[in-house]
Amino acid sequence: MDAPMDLHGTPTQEAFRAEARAWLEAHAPAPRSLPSLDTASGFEAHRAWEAEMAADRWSVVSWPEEYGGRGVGILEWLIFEEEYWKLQAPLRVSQNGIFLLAPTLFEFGTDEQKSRFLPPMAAATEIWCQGWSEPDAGSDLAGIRSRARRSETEGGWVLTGQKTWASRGAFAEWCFGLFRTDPEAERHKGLTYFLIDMATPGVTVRPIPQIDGETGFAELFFEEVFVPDHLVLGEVGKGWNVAMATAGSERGLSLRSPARYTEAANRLVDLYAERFTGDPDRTRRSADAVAAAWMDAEAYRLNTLWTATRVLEGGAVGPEASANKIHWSQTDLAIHRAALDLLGPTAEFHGDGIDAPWLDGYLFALAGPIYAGTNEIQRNVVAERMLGLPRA
Amino acid sequence: MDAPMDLHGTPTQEAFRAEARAWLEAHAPAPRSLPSLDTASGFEAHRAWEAEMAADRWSVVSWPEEYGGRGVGILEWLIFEEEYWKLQAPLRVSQNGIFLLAPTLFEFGTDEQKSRFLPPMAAATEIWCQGWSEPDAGSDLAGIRSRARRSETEGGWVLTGQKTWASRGAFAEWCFGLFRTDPEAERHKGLTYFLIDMATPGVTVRPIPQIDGETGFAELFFEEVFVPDHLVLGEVGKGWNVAMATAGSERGLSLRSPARYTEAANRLVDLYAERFTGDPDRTRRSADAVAAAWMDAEAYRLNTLWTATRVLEGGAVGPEASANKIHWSQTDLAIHRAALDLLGPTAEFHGDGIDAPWLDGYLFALAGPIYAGTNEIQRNVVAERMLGLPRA
Amino acid sequence: MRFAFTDQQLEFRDAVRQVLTKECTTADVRAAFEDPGTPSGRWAALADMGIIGMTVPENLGGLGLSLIDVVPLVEEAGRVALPEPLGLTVGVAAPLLTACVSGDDADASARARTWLERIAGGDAAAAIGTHAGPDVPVAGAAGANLLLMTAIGPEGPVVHAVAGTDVSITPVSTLDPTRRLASVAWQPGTDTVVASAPLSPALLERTAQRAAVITAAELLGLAEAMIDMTAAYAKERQQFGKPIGSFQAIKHLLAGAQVVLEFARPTVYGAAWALDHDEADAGRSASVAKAYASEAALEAARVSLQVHGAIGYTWECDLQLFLKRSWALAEAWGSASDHRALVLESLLAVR
Amino acid sequence: MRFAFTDQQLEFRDAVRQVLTKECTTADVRAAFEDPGTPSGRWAALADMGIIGMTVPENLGGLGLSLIDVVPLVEEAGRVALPEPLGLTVGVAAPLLTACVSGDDADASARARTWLERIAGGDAAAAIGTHAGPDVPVAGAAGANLLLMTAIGPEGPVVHAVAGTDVSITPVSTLDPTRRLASVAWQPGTDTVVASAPLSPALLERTAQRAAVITAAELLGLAEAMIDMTAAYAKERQQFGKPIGSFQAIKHLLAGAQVVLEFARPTVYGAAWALDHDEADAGRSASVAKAYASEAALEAARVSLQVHGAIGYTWECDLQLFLKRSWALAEAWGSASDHRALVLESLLAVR
Repeated sequence: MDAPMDLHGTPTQEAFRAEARAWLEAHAPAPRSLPSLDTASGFEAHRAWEAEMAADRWSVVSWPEEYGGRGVGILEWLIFEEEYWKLQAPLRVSQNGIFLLAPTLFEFGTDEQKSRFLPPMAAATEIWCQGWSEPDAGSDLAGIRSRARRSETEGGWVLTGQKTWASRGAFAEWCFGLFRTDPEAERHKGLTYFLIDMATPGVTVRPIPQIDGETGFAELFFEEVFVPDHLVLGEVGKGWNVAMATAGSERGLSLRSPARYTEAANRLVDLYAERFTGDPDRTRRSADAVAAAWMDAEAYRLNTLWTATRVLEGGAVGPEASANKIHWSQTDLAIHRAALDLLGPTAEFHGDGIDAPWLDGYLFALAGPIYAGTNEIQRNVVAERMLGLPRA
Repeated sequence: MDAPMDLHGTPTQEAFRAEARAWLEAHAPAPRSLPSLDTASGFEAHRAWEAEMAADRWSVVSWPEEYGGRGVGILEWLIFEEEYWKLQAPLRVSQNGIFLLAPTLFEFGTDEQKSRFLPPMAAATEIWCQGWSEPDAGSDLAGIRSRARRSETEGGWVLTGQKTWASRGAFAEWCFGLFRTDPEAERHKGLTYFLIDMATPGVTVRPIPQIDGETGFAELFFEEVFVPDHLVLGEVGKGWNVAMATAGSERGLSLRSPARYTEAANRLVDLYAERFTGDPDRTRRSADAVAAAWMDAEAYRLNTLWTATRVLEGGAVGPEASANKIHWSQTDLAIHRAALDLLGPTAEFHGDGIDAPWLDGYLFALAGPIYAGTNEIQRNVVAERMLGLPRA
Repeated sequence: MRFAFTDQQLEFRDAVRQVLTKECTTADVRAAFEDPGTPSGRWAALADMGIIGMTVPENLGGLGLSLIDVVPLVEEAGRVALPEPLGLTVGVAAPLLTACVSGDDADASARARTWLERIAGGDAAAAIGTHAGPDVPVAGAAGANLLLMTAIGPEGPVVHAVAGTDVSITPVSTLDPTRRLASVAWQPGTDTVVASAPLSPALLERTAQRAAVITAAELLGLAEAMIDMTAAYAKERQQFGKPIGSFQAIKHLLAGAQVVLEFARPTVYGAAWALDHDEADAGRSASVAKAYASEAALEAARVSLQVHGAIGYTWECDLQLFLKRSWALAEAWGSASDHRALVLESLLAVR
Repeated sequence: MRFAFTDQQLEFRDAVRQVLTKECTTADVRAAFEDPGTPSGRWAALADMGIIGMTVPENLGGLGLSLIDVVPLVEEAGRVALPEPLGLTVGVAAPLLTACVSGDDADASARARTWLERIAGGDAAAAIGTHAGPDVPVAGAAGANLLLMTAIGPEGPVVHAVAGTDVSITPVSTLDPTRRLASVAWQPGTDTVVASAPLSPALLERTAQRAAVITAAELLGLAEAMIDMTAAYAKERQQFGKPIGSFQAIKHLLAGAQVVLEFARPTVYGAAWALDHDEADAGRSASVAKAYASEAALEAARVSLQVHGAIGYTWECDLQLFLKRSWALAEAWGSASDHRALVLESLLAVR
């Protein structure tokens, strides 16, 4: 690779940025103007926003045009995200589909599966939730007990079991998840990756009220739920590999775009500047924490560019995805903790007040070291797979 | 216990404080005026200082008068330490003897052993080193392999093996240590606590140069070293319990007196004040860390008083000794890290320069989370014995 | 020198623990979360024990006790996340009113006495707004029937004791609804003055210090409760075929939180004693206590949520009750960094 | 947009690694620790490869390369704890002299050329004292044959290139003797001026930024070396019947250090690129890089010592060579907190 290092966008990239910015400035809802996507009305409001994006092909820019994208690369996706977050545009209600399932579909899906599922996912007419965790399989994901029994006569599988912590599970149309198709096989083996229509008889959803009272996630109960063969993703019995291949190669890069933290970090500096005018002595105490949090976001941005370049040039993302997860979750916490420190007595304000979004953001950030594999598990991965330390 | 809380010294205690202060002011060497106790000449200079203290019965104030003390209680010992450290008087070259071995001797020693060993220990004419760790028994102390073979004919034991990390082992006259007297017994069992004259034939000492080039500790080699029966401390085969009983009840309290950290924390605030005058903007950045470190020392002081009162009223020190170890070692690091941050480019100065003692202190502080049981081991103890979490 | 509670203080604490364990279960706290106005027998039960009036002078129907007597009871209140303003009423409002009694103005003095008698009778739950500017919300204002407020007179701040019925409040939404934060609109009148001559700034400062120490004590209890419930969960929850509490990462998270808590505790007791005895460094001790206790509770909260995992993030899990109170109280009456700044300022002042 | 090294840059790095692995073993570094003046073939070997002159303009015998080309090589120097001032000579001194060449004063320009030719010939090892006041010791001064110093003239700072033989030095004892810190006494004369008109403060600031990035790169290498040697030790050292690296506490210590290092690395590369291209935020990027790399090295040092245990505290253990260099460089050219303050200042300036 002989092109020299260049952190500027090419003219084409900058033209793309300008086009995205113009469209977003014309269309994006004002910051925090939509109700929370963890409420029924907010879910639909967010769906409508994403449909609007999709109509002009801005919902999944890096996908091929045939599926609703613009066929641009990962760097352009990062540029789009920068413009998106600069405007504090809404959280993506279809994030589980477009960021987690879609890369897997692209890698393992049949042409029929891609044609069937990607366009409505891009258009937000079908929203997906994730069916990984179970009450007894959290950090120990390989401990999955939900099972799928073969039905040759019907040409498919009959699913039974329980999934939990399905974000937006209370409202989603489809679910992707792992079920045990070979009850004899041990742990990681004998699992299969299914795509499940939530309207299938036998699926019951129990919303779980979150710590803030909203129903951000749900328990899903499966009682003799029939799933036809064509809704198996990848090979039967290889579900673990299907799920993990994508986790390793793409998830670390696409789950949390750096622009999100860059935006929050810049708002933190704004907050500092604003408070400093009122009370320089008190604010000055937070200076180090504010700078450190901003730098964490900046390092995440640079590291993502670094990784993206490597991926574009044929490299793979391995256990660095775990380092990534640890870093962005800590960054998010550092940003919000610093903000609450700046707010002081108004930090506890909740609801619609001007200071309230920082507390909401803190609550969300606190979940970061837990979901998508706890940071304890990620540290094990870093130690074992990056540094070669022995398993226990 | 119906006496109300009272953090002031009684008139008797304050009189004791005044007497101690007066003596120390008249006699104590100026701060850092003695060469390092990890050098041969420094060792002897420190010995001379302690002999001077002993001559006026100030070396071990809490011991009974018959052994060279003043028979005062633990609170008075804390008062003495406060006055001692306020003057930045020298580190105690006999610390392993007076703080680690002596409590064990008081609890398990025969009258003969006490009469034989305590007075010269108090007078610093006999200085002790510790023989716990072995090359393969560090954190896993119960993995001790050095052994003692019974010799009925001679009426004693024949010791063979290797000990390491014996602080001041290069210069000490005596050594206390654990040896395996029952090779069949497992791990914690079958160990015996010996008192060993370093002049006994078969003892070889190899000084270990420390990171700073000084010979702070030594490896001890034992080849068929004869130790008579009257130099066994406690019961044969009960060495682990003898060693640990004291570790649990006293060590947490007496190994590191709070006054030492209070003094360092106050010097840190002095350094801050001095630098602030020169460069308020730069210094202000360290304010939070300086305050936090000072508070850590203050909390340690209060917690020690709290524990001392409990012990005086018949209570015991259990696994809190481990919490204590974690806290003081972190406190020491926090103080010195904050100081080096204040110094900036002169932090690396070594030797006799005015800023150099902070770097020396930092080096010493870095060892804190390692010696006397690593902080990882101590956290296991806190989790298992204070919070009841299951062993792995 | 003796740094320990008396047997009497410990018996009192144990009695309060017994009552609160019965009267303030997590289901009760949850009910208060759903509706902070839910009536309960808790306040009356504590009043019956003499707790509410414990710091009121004996001649006004109280027990004439001190902050150091209150602190262990407030710790118990924290352990059960008691929704009522026990600490602020007993540890802050009553002592402030007691100081007002000795003023020169007989009317003001009489008013202070009357309020103290009502507190002793268990009839007044206080909110402290003495340090709040006109637009700053006051914690507990929405439920209080006694609000202590200051108005700036020509000679300085004058303290008023205002009945809950005489103020107009605008509630502020907070994460923990039992905080009952509200902006308070009120009209200073001659009939609410409890200290007609302006109180010395030192006394108001002392009030803030008492509030800091009381809040610190509550944070100790909250931290202990979170660590306890998390250790219990870690013993029970199985992953990879064993309790998660047997993993070293989980052990070390909890051990770290426990160590901070252990060292926070004596700083709070020491500060209460120092305030009771007007020690020269009492204000600094109060700041050390609040800073340490805030850090202890924030660390316990962080670790507890992390060890619970997703479960801890649900409304169903009792942990949320303690988390939310901890996050609020960690910032109330000065955050950890506010108080560290005060500590350093005070250390430099004597140099 | 492309954020990666070129194949050529990587090949150069690999070649340097190969040479340094052979020419700069820990035994060699140890020898330099014992006597920092110990002659070695390392500098000559690097000069033979063209490394020493790589940033000297091509018409003066160099390769005309940029900071981004130097950074990966300085990282390699950090990995082996190279005692010589490779980074400061190649990444800081040569670019500063190159800037002087284009000045109006032909004599000064000629002097700068001469020094650049000497650097290209491998004949000059530089120390940078441009930011040191008269009493502030300069790193590397004791071994340098070229010292870049500033004297304040009537119009501002003027840069002098002084031969090692023309200064009088007073060594300062530091923990890492290869730092060769010394106070420098010298006489500014017309024959040492390399920029007769005062250099713009911006160029001196840029020099400090280059030094910060070069030092950051060295810290990356040091951190990586410490983590690697500690992971190797943790695999081998047995306690409780298994390698200590299988304990979660040890894993998580090392994983934490590794994560900081991973994220420090691109900040250093990004800053080097920004300086090369005179980006508007280049100074801020340099500060981000130095702050991050300092933290990464300090954390790697702390964790490495903790995992090694007592062994790491001995003179015999090679870890000490890396610890001491890390502690020194973490503070050199601005500590982490110095640079965080600069970052915030720069962020606020554009608001």
